[in-house]
Amino acid sequence: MQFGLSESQQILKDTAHKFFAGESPVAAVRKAMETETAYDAALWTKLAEQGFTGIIAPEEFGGMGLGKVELILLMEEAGYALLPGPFFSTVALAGTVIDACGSPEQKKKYLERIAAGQARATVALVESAGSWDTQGLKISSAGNKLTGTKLFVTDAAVADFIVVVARDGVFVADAKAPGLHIEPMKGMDLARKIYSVEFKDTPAEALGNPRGLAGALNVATAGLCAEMTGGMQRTLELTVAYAKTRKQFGKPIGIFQAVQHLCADMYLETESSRSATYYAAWALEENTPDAAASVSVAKMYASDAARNVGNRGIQVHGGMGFTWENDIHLYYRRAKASETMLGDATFHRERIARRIIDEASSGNKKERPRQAALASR
Amino acid sequence: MQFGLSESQQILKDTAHKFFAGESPVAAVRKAMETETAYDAALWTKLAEQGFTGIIAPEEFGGMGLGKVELILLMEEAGYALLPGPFFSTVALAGTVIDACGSPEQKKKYLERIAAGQARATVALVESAGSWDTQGLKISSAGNKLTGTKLFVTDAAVADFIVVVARDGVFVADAKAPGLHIEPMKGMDLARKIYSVEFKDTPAEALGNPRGLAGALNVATAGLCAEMTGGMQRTLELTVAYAKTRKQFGKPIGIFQAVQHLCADMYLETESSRSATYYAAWALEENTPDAAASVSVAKMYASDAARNVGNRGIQVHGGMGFTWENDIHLYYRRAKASETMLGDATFHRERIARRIIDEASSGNKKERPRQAALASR
Amino acid sequence: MDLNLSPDEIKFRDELRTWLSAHAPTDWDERREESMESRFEYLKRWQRKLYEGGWAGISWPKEYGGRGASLMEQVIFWQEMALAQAPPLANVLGLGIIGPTIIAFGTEAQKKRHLAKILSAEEIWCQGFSEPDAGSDLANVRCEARLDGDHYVVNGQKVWNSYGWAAHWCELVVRTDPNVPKHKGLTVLLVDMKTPGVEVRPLRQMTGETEFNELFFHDVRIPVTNVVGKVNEGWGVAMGTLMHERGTFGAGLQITYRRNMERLIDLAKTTERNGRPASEDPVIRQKLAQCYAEIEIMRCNQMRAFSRINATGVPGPEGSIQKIFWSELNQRFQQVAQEVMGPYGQLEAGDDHAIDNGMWAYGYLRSRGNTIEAGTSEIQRNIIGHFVLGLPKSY
Amino acid sequence: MDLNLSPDEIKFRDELRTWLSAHAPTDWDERREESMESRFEYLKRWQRKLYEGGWAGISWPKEYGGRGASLMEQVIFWQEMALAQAPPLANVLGLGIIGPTIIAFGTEAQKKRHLAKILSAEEIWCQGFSEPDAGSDLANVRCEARLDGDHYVVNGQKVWNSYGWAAHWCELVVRTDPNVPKHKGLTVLLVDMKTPGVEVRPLRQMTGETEFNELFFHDVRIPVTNVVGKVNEGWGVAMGTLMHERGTFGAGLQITYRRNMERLIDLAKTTERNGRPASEDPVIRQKLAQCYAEIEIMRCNQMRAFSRINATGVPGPEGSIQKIFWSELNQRFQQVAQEVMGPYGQLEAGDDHAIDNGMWAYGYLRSRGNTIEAGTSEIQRNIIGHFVLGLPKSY
Repeated sequence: MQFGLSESQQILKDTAHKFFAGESPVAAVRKAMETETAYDAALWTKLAEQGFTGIIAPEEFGGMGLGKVELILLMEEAGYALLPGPFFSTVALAGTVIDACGSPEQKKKYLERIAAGQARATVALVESAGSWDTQGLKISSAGNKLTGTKLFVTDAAVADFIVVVARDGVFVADAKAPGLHIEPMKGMDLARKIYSVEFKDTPAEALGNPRGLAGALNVATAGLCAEMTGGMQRTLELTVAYAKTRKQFGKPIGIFQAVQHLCADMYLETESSRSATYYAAWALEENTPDAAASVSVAKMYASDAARNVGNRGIQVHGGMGFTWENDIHLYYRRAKASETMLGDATFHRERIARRIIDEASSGNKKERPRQAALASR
Repeated sequence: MQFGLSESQQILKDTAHKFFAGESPVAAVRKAMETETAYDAALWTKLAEQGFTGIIAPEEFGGMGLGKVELILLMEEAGYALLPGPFFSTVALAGTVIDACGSPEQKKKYLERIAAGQARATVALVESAGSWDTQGLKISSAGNKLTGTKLFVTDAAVADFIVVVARDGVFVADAKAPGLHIEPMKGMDLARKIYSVEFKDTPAEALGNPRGLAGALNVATAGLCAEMTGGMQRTLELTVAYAKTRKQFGKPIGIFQAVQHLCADMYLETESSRSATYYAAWALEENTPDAAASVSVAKMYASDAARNVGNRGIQVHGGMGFTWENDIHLYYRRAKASETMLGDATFHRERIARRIIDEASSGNKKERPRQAALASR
Repeated sequence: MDLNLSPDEIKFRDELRTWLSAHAPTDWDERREESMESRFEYLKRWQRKLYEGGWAGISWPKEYGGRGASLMEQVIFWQEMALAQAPPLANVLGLGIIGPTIIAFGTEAQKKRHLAKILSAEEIWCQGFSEPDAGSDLANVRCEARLDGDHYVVNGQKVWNSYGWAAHWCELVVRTDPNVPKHKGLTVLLVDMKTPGVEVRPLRQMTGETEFNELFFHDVRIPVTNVVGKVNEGWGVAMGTLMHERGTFGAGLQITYRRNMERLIDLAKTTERNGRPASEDPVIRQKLAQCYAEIEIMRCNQMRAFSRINATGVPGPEGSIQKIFWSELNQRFQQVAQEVMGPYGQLEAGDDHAIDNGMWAYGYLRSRGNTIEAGTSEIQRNIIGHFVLGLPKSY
Repeated sequence: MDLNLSPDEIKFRDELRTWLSAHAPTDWDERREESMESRFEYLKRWQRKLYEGGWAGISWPKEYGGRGASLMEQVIFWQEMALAQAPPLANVLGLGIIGPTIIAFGTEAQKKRHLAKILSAEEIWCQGFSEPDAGSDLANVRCEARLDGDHYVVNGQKVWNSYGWAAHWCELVVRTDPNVPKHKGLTVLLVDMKTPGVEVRPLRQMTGETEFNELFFHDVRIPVTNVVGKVNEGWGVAMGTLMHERGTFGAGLQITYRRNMERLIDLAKTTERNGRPASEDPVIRQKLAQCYAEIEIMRCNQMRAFSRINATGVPGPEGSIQKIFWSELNQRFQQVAQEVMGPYGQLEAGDDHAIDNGMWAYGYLRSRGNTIEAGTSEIQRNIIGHFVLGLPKSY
């Protein structure tokens, strides 16, 4: 049993860290976020050259064929760097859904282009009810034509095609398809833009295996948790560095327990979020019985922790943390956007409750607790 | 507008403080709590001599005829002293219900004896469902005879009569009535004992105006909040005194912000609980439209605050706070018992929600907010 | 204890309420898209109207053009202003802080020169107090003033300045003696913002707004006659000033919070959650009720504090619980609002789907400043620990 | 990253599991009403059985009668013990802390004299470490040992001692040099509890139990041969000892928590709340799910920490997050349990209406000690701040 990174995993993480620090420093992030789409084509090319756009796509479709743990390590570093643009939307979200729901031909058509860095994509799911629950969706296809509006669609304006989750299936629509209309929304996350996407009799291709959706969304959610963890890590580091240098009453403020203990709590929450996320990725990879629950545990925790870490980080920074020029608010904004994305803490708690209360067989007290699986394999 | 005590109110509070400190110091409380009933007859006589047993009973029934604010000031000091025995049960609970629900003859029969210190009493309400919601009660009278079991009845073993809240009315049963059987329960609060009370065809007298019950329970709840506030005040004082004298690393521990800020939070919660309780008492006295809501605000807040103040107080005391010999746990135990008594925080939050969400007329946005009443009289 | 208004208080309130209903503009909310300058001109006109009606500087003594209102009347004033949803005052610092400081510490000439123009909003005032290295450590002022003949020459920087871009005058705290302990060598100067060498730079906040400014002083010459109080005794002058901030101005806040709360309840009734209105979701109901209760307790705490100040004459360190309470409550409230609104909560002004034109996203971000501005929560807890509970000084 | 057990680990687990299912008694829970002494004799018999089966001191080197188990095998041991609901070990301090200390620092004679009897539970051990004035300030030990010929004469007091009433031996930290800074003049002695002058007084806790004792030493003569490690270097010996407490012993804890959680869910299904089972109340569901998730995260944090120790060889200061997490989580969990049970939660053992014979009231009160024992939450946050994050020492 080894709950640590393997050597190759550690190398991947370190490589990603250096790559993002070099190719997408925060000055570049700020430049990108001032643009309409936060998309930097040159950066995308480099991401593809690194193989990052194909990190989990199977090798037969031009990807690296790595696992979920590798995906989240990459996402964690992307989160640390506050990577702008459609990487998460394309690779972790659309790519994963296509890989899980597409036929071999569809994967060849769509996934291969993603892996090669030739296409960007996203997933359109949420409707006006604002929910990530796929059960409550209203849009359905009529003869493979979609009509209706999806909201909060990340990076739609730079997507070459859009995966649309509908009542009766999962579809792919070309971004230039007739009747497809994209309008920017003004979300809090300045480095990942969101859009409303309207469909009017828009032709779309049904993916062959829509039942793969739930599993794919779980992978995407684990990826988002990792991105959030990376953001927490950066917020923690910025804050600790500030607490060491900023002086008040003649001393570095980090010497005051009121400040120091805020930092300690940030550390605890960041590490805990990381543990939960790593476990979820491993459980998804191994397809354990608790895989879905572990994703909800991670997202529930990360949703609250990312906000709390941000709150504490801003507080330690004092007035400086409240300025535009300080980077901490950029992470804070993303944390808020990510908090509700793919389901907020309340949503995932209820998902957990269904599993541990409603699905668990009552009265079966002598059953071996499931969490012992770790030690039971 | 004057949200402070009048001179006579301050005198009453000071008198009660001195009286309890002199007549019921913590050594006496510890002695009483080791007895089966925590009732001290000599102390009761002195309480009656002070007029405290008749604090709010009308003068025509031998009471002092004071108001709700005076009642809660007395209860606050009783809470500070951790007064053992049936004072709350008799005066704030049973006395208030009889005053609100009884006919003049019934008040003469029961309330006068309470006011004179000649009888002790209590209220039996909660059934096996464990709820203080009177809507869900199952016991009902059949020809003025009661059958069934009430639980968590405070001080029943020393009560001369028991006020029983049933489905179809409010009744008074003599403690020695046939078929009435009292069994001790082992609650956390060692200074206020609780009991199960079983009725088997027990004759009981119906009170004339059962509709007065809700209002009376509101008064009792405000009294309980005051008692909780007094307990918080004492916990705060014990803790601050300890933080000033206990030394670690060569300094009084109160100099460390981790400790000092725990104390500051205890202060904030104690004062806030006091503000909410005083307001509730005044609102009940003046019968303002928000009186019932203000009681729920106070109890909701006090239920959480009393526990939090206790948690923090024990934490500051470290190992000492975890010992039997330290008084802080006696307050902590009462805080836990009081937390659920007359409805816990969740119960009262839902009561508030009904008022502010369901009863408030929707769409009437230009309506002047109610809380402006303070400034609008 | 009597929470009913006295006959005098009722008279004051009724008179004010009548005046406000006749004169308070109702179109302030609609002007959010206008330029900062145009909005400020509007606010100046509104203050002028208040002044002409006799409602500016209500706490000031009558001899200086005020109304000599009692503390409870001041409380009523801010509550009625909030109830009427009246626009804020353009010269809020001048009226609430600097005017009273000049009245208490200023020379006759200073009173004559400044007070009337503060009341009428003819001259707008700002404060130069915080510095980059003097955040929570208020006495650590470095902006220096060197005596040169009958002038002080000021050099240094101030931050977190409000209204500087619109102000004609600034109440500035400077260091006049660098050789004595921190509190001792400070002096308060009245600075004409048009004096050469004064520079105002907008400071952009995480909300995107430029609510605050940085002030820079390069060899700014201020006549010695502009010293308020005594030289090197500016700490007492400035502290007296800050005490006013803990005063009655906050009385309107709970009314604003209550209005936000009512709006949120309305939104919860129309927001879908699991196929029914969010207002019927027991989890949301618990959170809304908690917010309501906390706003109520904030009101009760405030009223108790005002009564205490009324009895003792001065605001005490207990004021720190007000500061902690309103700031942390607003942060909790804004988070609950976000939970009610789900992904819509993140939408900022200018988005067609944004609820109340992005006011909730703004409110959420802006609330992070609440526990920092006007004394951080940490400083407030230090004050309670040391000055209220008598624990040793922890910093 | 591979959370599957290795073939060796599976072999170890299967062997242990088979042994436990054949030998672990199942009647421990039913013995709650027996006397402390009778219960302890039972635990000694149980440890003897483990010893005979080769399962005592599994982390000890084989040459000293242990099993030489790897760290992960130790983790598996505690998890399997918890899964089997096996009784605790009578000599838990001897096995987990004092034995390893003697192995690391003791003389050959000490090893020969003590180790086997620790394993077999023939001799029970306790620790004398905390003092009334040395709580969080561990180095502030005052209990003194004066050299007198070939004996040390010990005078002083210890508190928060576990098992002292049952112990034959005590690992005692004493001050042998009062003239050097706190950490420097300490020495560790092995003390026979039957030595004249040793007194054990039970210390009653707020739970009503006497889980802990006070130890008093009046002119207690201890041979110098009983010094462990070097004189005046006891701090290092004792710290090495404490590090073991952050080790694998806690691995069973999350399994116990999980069992409590499952029990609480069962109770929620049979407890009425607003006319339906509490388990259907959305508010309760949120709270139960939160507890479940936190227990899961505690498990993941632990596993990551064990893997790190496995890689680096020593437990690091990151162990402080484990301590904070399990202690504060248990307090939150106990409160949620109270909310599920309503007024029934307050009922203590011996009440017919009490759920699980008062285990929940006890658990609630006992949990208050969690954030105090084995290093307060405040101390743990200091450790994280200073040793992990590199912030300046704050105390």
